[in-house]
Amino acid sequence: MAMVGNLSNEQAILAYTNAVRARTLDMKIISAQRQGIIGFHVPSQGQEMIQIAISMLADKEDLIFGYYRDLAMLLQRGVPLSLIYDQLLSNSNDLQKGRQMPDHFSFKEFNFSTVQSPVGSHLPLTVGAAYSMRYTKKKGIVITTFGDGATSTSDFHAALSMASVFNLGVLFICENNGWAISVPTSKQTKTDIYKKGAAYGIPGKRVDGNDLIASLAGLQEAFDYVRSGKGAYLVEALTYRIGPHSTSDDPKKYRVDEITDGSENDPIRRLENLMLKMGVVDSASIQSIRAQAKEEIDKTLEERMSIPPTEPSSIFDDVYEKPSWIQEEERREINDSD
Amino acid sequence: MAMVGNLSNEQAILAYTNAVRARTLDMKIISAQRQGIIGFHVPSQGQEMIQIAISMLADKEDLIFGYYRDLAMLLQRGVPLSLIYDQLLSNSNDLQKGRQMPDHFSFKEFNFSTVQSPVGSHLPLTVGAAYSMRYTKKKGIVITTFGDGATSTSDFHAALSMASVFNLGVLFICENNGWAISVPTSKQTKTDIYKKGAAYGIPGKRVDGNDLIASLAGLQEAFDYVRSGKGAYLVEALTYRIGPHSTSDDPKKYRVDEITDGSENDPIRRLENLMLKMGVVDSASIQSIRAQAKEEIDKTLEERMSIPPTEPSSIFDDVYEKPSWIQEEERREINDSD
Amino acid sequence: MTQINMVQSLNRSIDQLMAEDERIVVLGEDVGRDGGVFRVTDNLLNKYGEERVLDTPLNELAIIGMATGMAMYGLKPFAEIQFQDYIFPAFDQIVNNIAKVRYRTGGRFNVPLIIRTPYGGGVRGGLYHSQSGEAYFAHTAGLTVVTPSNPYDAKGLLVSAYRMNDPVIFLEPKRLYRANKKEVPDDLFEVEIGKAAKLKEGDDVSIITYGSMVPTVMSTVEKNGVNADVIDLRTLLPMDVSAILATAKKTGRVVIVHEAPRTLGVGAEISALIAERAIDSLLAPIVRVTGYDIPFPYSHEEFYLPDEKRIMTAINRVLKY
Amino acid sequence: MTQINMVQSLNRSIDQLMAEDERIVVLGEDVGRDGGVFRVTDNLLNKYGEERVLDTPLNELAIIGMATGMAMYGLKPFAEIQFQDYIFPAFDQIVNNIAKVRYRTGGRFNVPLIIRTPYGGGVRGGLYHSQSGEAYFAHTAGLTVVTPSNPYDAKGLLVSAYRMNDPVIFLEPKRLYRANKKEVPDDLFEVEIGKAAKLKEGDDVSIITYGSMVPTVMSTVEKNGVNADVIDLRTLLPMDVSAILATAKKTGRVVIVHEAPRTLGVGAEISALIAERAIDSLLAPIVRVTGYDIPFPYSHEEFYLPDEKRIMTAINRVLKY
Ligand SMILES: Cc1ncc(C[n+]2csc(CCOP(=O)(O)OP(=O)(O)O)c2C)c(N)n1
Ligand SMILES: Cc1ncc(C[n+]2csc(CCOP(=O)(O)OP(=O)(O)O)c2C)c(N)n1
Ligand SMILES: [Mg+2]
Ligand SMILES: [Mg+2]
Repeated sequence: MAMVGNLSNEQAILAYTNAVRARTLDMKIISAQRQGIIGFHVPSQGQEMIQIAISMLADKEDLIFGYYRDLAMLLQRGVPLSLIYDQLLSNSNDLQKGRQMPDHFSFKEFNFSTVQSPVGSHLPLTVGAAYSMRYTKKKGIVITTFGDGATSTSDFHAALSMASVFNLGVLFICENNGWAISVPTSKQTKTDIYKKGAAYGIPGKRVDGNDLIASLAGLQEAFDYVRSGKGAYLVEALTYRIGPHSTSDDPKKYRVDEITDGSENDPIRRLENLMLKMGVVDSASIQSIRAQAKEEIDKTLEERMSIPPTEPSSIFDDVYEKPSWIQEEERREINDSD
Repeated sequence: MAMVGNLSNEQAILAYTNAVRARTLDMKIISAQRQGIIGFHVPSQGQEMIQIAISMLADKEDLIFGYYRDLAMLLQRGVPLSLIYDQLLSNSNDLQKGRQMPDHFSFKEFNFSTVQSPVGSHLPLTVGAAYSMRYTKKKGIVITTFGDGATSTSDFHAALSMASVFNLGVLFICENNGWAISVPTSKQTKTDIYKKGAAYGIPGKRVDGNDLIASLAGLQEAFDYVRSGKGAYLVEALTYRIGPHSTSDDPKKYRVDEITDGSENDPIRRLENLMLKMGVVDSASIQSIRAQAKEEIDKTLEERMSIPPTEPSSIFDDVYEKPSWIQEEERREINDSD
Repeated sequence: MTQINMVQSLNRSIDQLMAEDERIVVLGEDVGRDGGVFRVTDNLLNKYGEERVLDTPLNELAIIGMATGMAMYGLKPFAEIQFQDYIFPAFDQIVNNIAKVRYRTGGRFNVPLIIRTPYGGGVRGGLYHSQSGEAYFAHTAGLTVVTPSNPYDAKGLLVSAYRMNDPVIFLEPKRLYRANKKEVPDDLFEVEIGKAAKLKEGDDVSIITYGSMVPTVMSTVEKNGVNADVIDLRTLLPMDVSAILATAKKTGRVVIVHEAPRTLGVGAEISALIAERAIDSLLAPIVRVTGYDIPFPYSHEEFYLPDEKRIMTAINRVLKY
Repeated sequence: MTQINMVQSLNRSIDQLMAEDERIVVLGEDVGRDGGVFRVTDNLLNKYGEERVLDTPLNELAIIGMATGMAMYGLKPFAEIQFQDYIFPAFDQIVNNIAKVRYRTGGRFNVPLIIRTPYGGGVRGGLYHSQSGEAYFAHTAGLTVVTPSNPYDAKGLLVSAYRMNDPVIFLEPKRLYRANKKEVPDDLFEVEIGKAAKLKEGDDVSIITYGSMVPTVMSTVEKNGVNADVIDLRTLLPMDVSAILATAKKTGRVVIVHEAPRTLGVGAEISALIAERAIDSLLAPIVRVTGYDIPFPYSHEEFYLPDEKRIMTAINRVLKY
């Protein structure tokens, strides 16, 4: 039986479960950060629904260029919690060998590209990837996410311009969470973000990114458009950053919170209420989903914390395929000093 | 008596005269370039009408950030031919001391800022200048011109974004001449250039830049809008680059000319025909305007050619207000080697 | 006169200058309400209003380009780039406009602009919050590049930068923002641009450094009782060649310390100046102790950053040579 | 085997490689119909079609960013930047993405991309068509930087760059594009990246140079009968330190010649490497003959560019020392 539209009960429960897992994980990371176990974090709280909707609609072969705040998207896409922790802890099991700050993920096997810090700078890469996929006749489209602040960058302009001129299948999704650190969207731009495609002949649409059902419905149209080969599409998902910008940020300096964790307008709470109303779940199963999430998240961190860090001398690897004499010489300096 | 609308006969004749002067000058520069008298040239042929219209509507206190192809605009604004030649010849009378390639003008006294080669890179400066004018309560608006190619640059995006967010009085005018060297506008962008303001909430308008009357009428609206303090405005003036991109370019590699010098669709010829039809001029006065232009342009070049070049050691000036020890030392090297 | 840290010193200096000179506007990401992510512009918005303290959209090219236009037309902008790692989107404006406007207009226009930006590692910021890119700027004629190593110089250099009529890249070693306090006079005073500081007189070896590495160098020589001449360059373009040559000639043994990667780091120019002008005084190789030629790693940054041990190894090497 | 100039050599090499490897796509401004403003990509559009030869909009960030995405996902892009002076809008992509993708992903992604761009003066191009920006790239770990000085090396280095799985900045000295012809084998061959060429054996002085200055250095030593060791670096990152040290140790007198400004130009690193590793062999100061520390002027570029006279003055200075 479908909960709403095409959404089956199982799908809804899975989405809800992953949203809860993401929220619980996020909280856990923040407390681990406070204890010095994890170095830094960019919370994803509040943005779970649009992220989960994206993962629900994306095929395996679709290539996702996410950004640093896409935790829920990764969980829904099936990335194991352990791998996520390994990156956050930058231990020796981290696929990226501890090279990046927490939340800068890359999961090649899940067709999730690579996150970097400079805002927007992944966007021009998406059009190149889309070009490559078309050229090599690979299945799938390219999907990319970014914040409202990112729409001001030159990279955003460059990417939309190229996608349009070369008619590339890139689905641009702005997670407009209202803020770029302390700068509200109203100071970032004087126009609606979904209308920015007009400068390139790229159609756009706004969706309520805090509502799973609305996100799915709105995104479906965008996915269909891009999949049909018509070209790029720009979605603006209205959402809200519940937490601080990062663990280094103090939002009290610049705003009054509009949505808080667990409040009636919290997107997870909204889905929960809907599911309860529709009788898809009862409060016991909600309790159990939450408890299971907590247990998994606590236990897995415990477990991953025992994995040792990388070797210091590994910092000289991967600058090039083969280190030059410079890296080799510098590596010897570290080794000699041991 | 007005020729058309508000345009008096005198104004029309002056505009025509300056268009003819610009065209004649352009031809002269090309032949001087072939003879090695002038190093390089970016012809303005075909784009005279929109440029002249801009200068007719711009007040003295309006600040113009032009680009490298705005010869007719400068003549109409009243810049003396001699100063223009001095720059083209980079002689010791050149206000910029021979530092830039030909056509990279700066005429502070005429509120014409400074032209540089990197396409579009003047655009972000215009919003800063507009900010400064508002802040210091100076009269006037900022007007800037650029090519169709420039609308793809990151600088264009940055400038429109800032102009919009800070509500700055910048009139952006794209001289869409159909080509960016060998790349036709259709490959530059899939949308109409005047619509690109939509991404920033900046209104836009297309004008026939090859028709003086249409240019004036279209521009008037844009000037009024910006002067009223409502913010920025984007005009796309459709025009055509009659000549090659530059004296180093061979357009036969990539296009068939659509308008040629003196053809029926040549913008100067169009104005001439209109003025003849309206009885504003007769063919004798046309002849005399042309002859006078030719004489002035030939004579002035002759005259300016006798001005000596700058001193070689002057290349060390103006890197800083006061040269550092590095420039002083390097200057001595040149001086010692004399 | 109070004991303050570098953030406080910069904040007060900007405040003081803004109070004196209406032409000063501050612009950048989060410089207003938030007071800058490091709080260098704290409270300026309250004091001077939105016309003078501009929270900008997220585009460094736009910030620097707009600031350039402001500077050319009568204002004195203090632009902030949130991390030096994020200045590169504006690199074209910096290299092709800012550094060349005075030159290309024959001196008829100039760009009296200060670009402030925190740089360097030591805050566990990984590849994109730790870079030391000073060499990119110091190679660019037309720019002036300074970096203070303490709260006093921070004020003095900022005041000097403010009084220049040319663009200044003002690099703030973020690791030292709150690392120590120093007495800083309340009045405005200058630290001369282009002039190095002699932090310690010594005869056996010269250590030339700047910015973020200064405290590490000082603690190394103090703890180990090294009889060293220690130079804090303070200005990286133009470098104080007299101070560099004088110390090289005095001791004949030179160690250069900086955090940026070695290859074509600022140390290369220091070394080349000495090899060109004081070769006969040298008693030992000129040794560079620097960051490695790799992107700045998130893990093991303590290995990346020159520390007392690496500096001491280099000192011993030239002393024993 | 035919006598061809550098433009022809590059054009044929790209053509040959494209014929062999479908992953290669060429992109840039005017590279298609126009064949590039210097004609390096002439006729490739006709031969390989619009899917493989892309005339792009005017945005260098877009060109390089798109090429990076192509390279990460299976293609082998040859991106052209029309003049090196115009590469700076893409500098963030180059420094923060291209140079760091392999590193930041622990080697799981790489960027096998070639960025070709003409550089240097001598064509009366003024500030914006003459820059020699190699030091900006050579300071950036993760990049490989090469520059050929003749048609033969142009092909060999391009083939080697093509076979690398990492990004290469391929700097083409535009002044030498058509300056001379050389026999270039028709088959594909490599010139090893990281290895300098010894152009002339000699005992009295070492001249280390590269790219655009090589012919000027050669004519200087030939005309003046200088008994010089002449090194053409060919690769600027990583530099051939063995070749540099070997020649310095052999002659004890080193002159470095390049066209870029002196301060923190590539010569600074060459000098620093010698001062660090071969100091005892030096019989004279290490002298740099370079472009000046000013924006590249339109007038008087003949004074700006190192010429035979300036090079000879430096040679005489170290010989007489
Ligand atoms: C090019 C660049 N400039 C500045 C920063 C510093 N910074 C990090 S996140 C951020 C705000 C981003 O806002 P937005 O794009 O809306 O994403 P959000 O963090 O809200 O999800 C800023 C300014 C950066 N990372 N990159
Ligand atoms: C940033 C930059 N990239 C490339 C160039 C080389 N270039 C000079 S003019 C030009 C085309 C400009 O076209 P458009 O903006 O339409 O102006 P037009 O020349 O047609 O008037 C190009 C690519 C440049 N000057 N600057
Ligand atoms: Mg946001
Ligand atoms: Mg054009």
